[in-house]
Amino acid sequence: MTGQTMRSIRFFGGGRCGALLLLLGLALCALAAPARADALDDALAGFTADKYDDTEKAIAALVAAAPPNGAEILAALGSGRLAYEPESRTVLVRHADGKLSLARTGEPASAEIAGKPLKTVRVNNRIRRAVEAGSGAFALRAPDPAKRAAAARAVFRSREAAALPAIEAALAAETDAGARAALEQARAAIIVSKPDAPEAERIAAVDAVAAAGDQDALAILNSLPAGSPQAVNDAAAAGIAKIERWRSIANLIQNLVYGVSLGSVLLLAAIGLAITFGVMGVINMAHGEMVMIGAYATFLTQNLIRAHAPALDGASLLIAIPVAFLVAGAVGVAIERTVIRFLYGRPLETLLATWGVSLILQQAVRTLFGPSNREVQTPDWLQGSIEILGVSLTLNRIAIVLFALLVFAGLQLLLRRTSLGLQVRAVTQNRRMAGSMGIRTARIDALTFGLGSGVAGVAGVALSQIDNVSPNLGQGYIIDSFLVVVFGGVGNLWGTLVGALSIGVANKLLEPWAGAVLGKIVLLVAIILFIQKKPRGLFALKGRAVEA
Amino acid sequence: MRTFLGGLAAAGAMAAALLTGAPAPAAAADDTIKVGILHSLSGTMAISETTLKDAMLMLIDEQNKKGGVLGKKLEPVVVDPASNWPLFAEKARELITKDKVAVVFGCWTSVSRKSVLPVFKELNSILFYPVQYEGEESERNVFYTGAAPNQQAIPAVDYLMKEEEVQRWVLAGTDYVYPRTTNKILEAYLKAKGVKDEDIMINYTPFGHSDWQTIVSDIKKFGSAGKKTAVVSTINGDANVPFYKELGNQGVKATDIPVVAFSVGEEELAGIDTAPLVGHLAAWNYFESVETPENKAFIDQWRAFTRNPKRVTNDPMEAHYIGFNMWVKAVEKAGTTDPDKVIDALPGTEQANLTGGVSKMLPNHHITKPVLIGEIRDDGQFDVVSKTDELVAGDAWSDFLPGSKDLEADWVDLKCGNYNAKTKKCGGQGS
Amino acid sequence: MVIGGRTTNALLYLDNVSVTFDGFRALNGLSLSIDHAEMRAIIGPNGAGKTTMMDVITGKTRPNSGEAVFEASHDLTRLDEAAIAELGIGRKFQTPTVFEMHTVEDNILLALKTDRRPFPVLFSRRTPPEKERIDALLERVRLTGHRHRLAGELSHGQKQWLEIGMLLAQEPKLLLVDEPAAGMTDQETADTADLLREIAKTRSVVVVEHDMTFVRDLGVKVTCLHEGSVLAEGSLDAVSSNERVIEVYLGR
Amino acid sequence: MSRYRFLDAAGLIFLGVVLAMAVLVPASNLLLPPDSALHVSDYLVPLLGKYLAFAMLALALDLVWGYCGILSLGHGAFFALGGYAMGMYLMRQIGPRGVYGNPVLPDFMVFLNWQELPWFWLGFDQFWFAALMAILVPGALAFCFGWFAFRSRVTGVYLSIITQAMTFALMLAFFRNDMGFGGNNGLTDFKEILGFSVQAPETRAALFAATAVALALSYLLCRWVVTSKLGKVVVAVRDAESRTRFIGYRVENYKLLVFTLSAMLAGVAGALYVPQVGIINPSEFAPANSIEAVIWVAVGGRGTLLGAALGAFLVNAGKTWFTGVLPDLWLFALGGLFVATTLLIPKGVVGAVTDLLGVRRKSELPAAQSIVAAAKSPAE
Repeated sequence: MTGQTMRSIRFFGGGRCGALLLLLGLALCALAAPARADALDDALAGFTADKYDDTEKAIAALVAAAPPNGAEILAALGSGRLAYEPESRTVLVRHADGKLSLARTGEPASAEIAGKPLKTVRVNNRIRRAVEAGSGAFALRAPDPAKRAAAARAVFRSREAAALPAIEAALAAETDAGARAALEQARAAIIVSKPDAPEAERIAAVDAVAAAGDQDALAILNSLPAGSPQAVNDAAAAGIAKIERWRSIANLIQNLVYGVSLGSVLLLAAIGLAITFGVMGVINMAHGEMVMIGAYATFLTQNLIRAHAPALDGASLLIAIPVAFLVAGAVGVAIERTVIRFLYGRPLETLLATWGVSLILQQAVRTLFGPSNREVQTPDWLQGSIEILGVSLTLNRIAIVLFALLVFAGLQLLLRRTSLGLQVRAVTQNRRMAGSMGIRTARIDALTFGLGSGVAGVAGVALSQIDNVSPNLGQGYIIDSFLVVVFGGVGNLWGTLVGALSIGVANKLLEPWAGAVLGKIVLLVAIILFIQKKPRGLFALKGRAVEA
Repeated sequence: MRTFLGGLAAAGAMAAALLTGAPAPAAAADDTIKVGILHSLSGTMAISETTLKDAMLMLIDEQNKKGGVLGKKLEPVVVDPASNWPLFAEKARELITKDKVAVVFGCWTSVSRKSVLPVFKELNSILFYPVQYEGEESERNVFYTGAAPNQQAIPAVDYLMKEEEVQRWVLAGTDYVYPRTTNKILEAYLKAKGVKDEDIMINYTPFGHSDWQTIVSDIKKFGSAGKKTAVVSTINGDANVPFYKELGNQGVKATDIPVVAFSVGEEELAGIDTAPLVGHLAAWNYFESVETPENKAFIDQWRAFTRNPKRVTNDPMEAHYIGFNMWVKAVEKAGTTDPDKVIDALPGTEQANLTGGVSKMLPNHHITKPVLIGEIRDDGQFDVVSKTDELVAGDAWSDFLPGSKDLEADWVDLKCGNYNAKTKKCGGQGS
Repeated sequence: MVIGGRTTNALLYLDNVSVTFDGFRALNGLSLSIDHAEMRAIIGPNGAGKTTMMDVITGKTRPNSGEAVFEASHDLTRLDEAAIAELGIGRKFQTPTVFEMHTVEDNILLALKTDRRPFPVLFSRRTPPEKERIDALLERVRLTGHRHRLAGELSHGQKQWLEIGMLLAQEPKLLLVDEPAAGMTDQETADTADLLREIAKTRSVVVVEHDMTFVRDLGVKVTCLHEGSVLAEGSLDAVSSNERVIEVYLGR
Repeated sequence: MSRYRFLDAAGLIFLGVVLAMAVLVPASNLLLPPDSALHVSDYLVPLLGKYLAFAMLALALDLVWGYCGILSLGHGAFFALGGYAMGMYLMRQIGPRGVYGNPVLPDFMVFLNWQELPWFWLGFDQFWFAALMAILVPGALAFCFGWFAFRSRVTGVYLSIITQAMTFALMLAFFRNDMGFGGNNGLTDFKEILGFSVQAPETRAALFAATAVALALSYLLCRWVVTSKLGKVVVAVRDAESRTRFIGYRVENYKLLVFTLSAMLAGVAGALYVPQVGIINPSEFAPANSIEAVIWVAVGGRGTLLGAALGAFLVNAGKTWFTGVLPDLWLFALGGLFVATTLLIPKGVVGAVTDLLGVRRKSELPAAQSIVAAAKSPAE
């Protein structure tokens, strides 16, 4: 289970909805009581009133009535699948497959009812919170210990005193060690803030809360009720100091992680340029547009798959990788053959021509796909985040870091270990010599440019996950890409890697201190100064060859 | 020596071509009324503005089917100011002096409006500005059909206070004038409501900001202090997609920390997978999902016109719809397209909006609008969760800013855009 | 001046100079001394360090260790190219490098020994003595007839001569000449040797050359470099009969 | 071959055309009735004025790129700084006529609740001071930047990229509202310059004439520089930098001088641009703007001052034309123009025309070269 889902299961909704929570608290206390049939009818009737207040009360009543399919009804409500037939006021659960069942009994709905016009029970955030709180009530009794632990953690964060009896009851019955620990922390969180608890018990509870060590624990200890005994306050202060020491380390780690993640985005964006510009010497201002083409290829692939092979939907992003490579690569080869090959040895003119190409490509995409953003979906396996020691890592960022490194490694292998790579290096180092040795230099030029463009396209697949897929996508990355390549040292892939990561980390370390804008400015100035110090970048080629 | 003669000759030819002007059929000018459309079709703002150009073309087309205005057909003149602010001024001048348009519908960003303002004043023409903006302005030649801050931001905050019981606020915006003003107004408003300094966090990011990791995690931290927290987002355009993607990925759910946005509409959501964003809010004066016969007709017309059954509508489009129809009525009332007469005829003009009310042009050149709060649905549309009972009158000068609380705009009686109610003089704060 | 424990009155004095590029030792404890009005030929296989040595003398490359002293008082390792040029060291590159977009005349004009600071240059006008100098130099490098042509239009040999003319225009005390005979016809080669011999009457000249005929024509003391240090030094006959020289260079 | 003479025939024609424009355009605008065929409309005057300011920027850029080989992708920054200096003066001239009516503070400061004018705004109520700053600030920035960059021998693409980083950093900085330059909205809503309304046709005409004269003077200045001995050194630096160094020229000082001079010219161009377009804001610092300026020079012909000015005029006229006539497709036209220029006429319009005339002349007069040479000698 991811940290994110744990967070989202809110018990008692932050403790701010007084009346409702009291109701829920009572409902929890009355868990043992048998469900009465008329109570359930009353609860369901509340859903048909089409008012948020009534819906909210109905949720509380439903929890109190605790029917066997209560969790299912709440889940349906939360995801907008709970409907009712206005005339007979029958409440129905619409299942994911479109089938209807009666909320009252869980039996399939008759065709007669299903045929009538149905209204969906409307939901807003307040209702959603109530649904989550209600689900929490069911979850404390759930058969899955992880769910029970999650529910307990939600109580920990809400520290709603009304839940104490329910927690203690659950503790008495709990057998699973993990869930038990969570329940005990939840109990401690309540006791800490409970003015009438014995002092010794409160101090022990403070220690238990401090042991949790996260942001929520800090919030609990920071908001002790006024007039708590001195000893409790002292213990809390010690706990806060301890947590904050750890938080400052965790923050640093978090920023480093963010930096690596930003760095890998920069690496992806720049690595294609490291080939077209770094290796071939083409100042390719249309590089960003190759990234954009890759992103649009992803969009198209996803749509095609959704329309024609829905079974592959989850893998559409993976399928998009080769597609984006080929599409962007093909565009790259076309550009090389029609424009760039006439301009070798005139690097500054390639700048102008490729700038023109980039304008044309942008406008072409705008004409084809329209100027607005296109939606590229994030597959389920890339959603959410995991939390390790208070440092949260989002899955898609982790995926991008790994993907960037993979692309880098692949490219290194290609250039170092294959005959194509050898030919590429031969041509870029000494075109005439390579030509006289029988290498078809024109073909290699086209392939190399295609390779760089293709890699840029692959970067587009990744960037479609975190940024706009719009005709302007590439523009946002072109300056950063050039800076990365130049900072790392032209012609050196390792330089690009180190350059991208160090710029990313530096940016993220500066950001909390200077703010996003000033941080970026400071970084740009630092890079400018660095280039003065080492005019050929981090990993400069040395010796006579450079002068040629 | 004679080498450069050819070049100069070419320049001369080019200049001559320019002087003779675009192929504007001078003869046609008599039997049509020209309507200028000044929206960026390229550059960074094309993403938002192109739709408005299409909307205007549709509205003009419809009007022509109804017989045009004053017995003449309307002729749209489209130019591309290319998201380049000085170019906006240049193109405005071109529309007014060269194409002789009777009215211009255009601009999106505040800076583009500020850039064209002197041109409209100098050449005495009319601009309809359809986007929600920061207020603090009322000009004789401009009609503001988008929301002023009191028609969007304040009702949204009220809703969050009441419905979501929010006590702690993150005001996150792009660093430009609209978010700065809106946040200033909101800060004053929240403090007036008893919110403490430490419960307000203000954050500005540059345009097109794409790496939101740090800020979203800061918001999470700020929101875990035990009080219900909400984010009021005035983040602009392009930066929203990565912002929402990061929110979704870091698991900030609407039930934990709701985000209410003033610049995110159906068009922006079209580029995002909205499933993780369900429940986040937006405040507008129009949502596509509003069920009224007028809106249904409008949507059908739009989809037919664009030949795209999935094309969405949005708030600024409705603003143009209202503004255009008001202009048509005012021209018919004045019996001429003469700017002075139309400017005088516009205040008081009423036009049914698409959400079931009747908007009215006020003497301060703003209009009355309903305020709607919508929650994002998983299909990229909004569920309207709140709607003001009555239409809210647009306020050019905010009551919550020290510099402008004494100012009033009234172009009917006072003939002044910045009348000082204290000094009883036209001309701002005075000295 | 006392260097390395002994007094020298040589024009150029290199002592134990080492240069390393990425672990590759281009110069390895090189020591060399050139006297006033001496002509010296430097030979050696590719990679022996000939060009790097010139780079050190002209300030393009900073040695990792060792000394380079000019006129017994100027530490060349602390000066930049322009300062060294102003001291009176001129350099001709391996491939002729002239200002191709300028006329032959302007190439010489730019090289004339004058104030090199930007503002004086901006306001300078050509004086009659300068014109005479240019005329004389053009005559000497046999380019008078081409004075208004662009340098880029000249033949290879003419460019080599123009470059030598530019060197002379600087009025240097020491000329470093890198393969002046490369790509020349036999006649041109012989003429070049004559020219250099004549120059060496008043100035010191260091010639790096592969062409043994040319070196023989010059008839001067020869230094053979190998792997960044001096392998042998003496008359051409003495050096070319040195076994190690034969082994590493001539023999192959 | 005419490059070495201070003023050749083409240069004289150019000056003649520019100065004639300086007189005729305002005269035609002010004196002729609007329905006259020769009337230059109120719309065209500031538009042409803008082209002329861009032509000045192109001249400045050609000086560093065409003659010194420094491809600056950040010249827009100098242009914008000059523009801001002028914009600040114009803001101060608004006085109490702003919407808030504050006699000292510009509107955007009132609205940000600033209580007093920041120190760097002091003095900008004086025209002479603003004019001086429009030259000195870009010059100082170029000097500092160049001093570091040229001494460290940052060259070629590396230099281009860091100039781009420079203008990008400045753009981000000026976007910040806290900087005190009006943030994204920049400076606008100008009222008066030297006591004359900026909207009045007479002021417009005068500004146009001033820009034309400034362009002519810049041309003369650039021409004087490139035909001086320093100009020859600079070309030598462009073509063979280390050769120049080895004959004793401190290359970095030459580059610094030319770069700073060029930045100052760009600043003046920016200062003339702002009152004519009526707004200055941070997007002028956008790297794309600087790249576009490079493209004007390339289209017109690099290393020919005339070509740079002509290119700026042509490309911008084309842009004005296309954005009006082909609003949806104009980027294709513009992009295609850049590609075609680099592929088909690598020397730009002026270079192509020169070649064309050269070829024709050769076929007509086989001995042309010697005639040209003979004609040239006495002049020198």
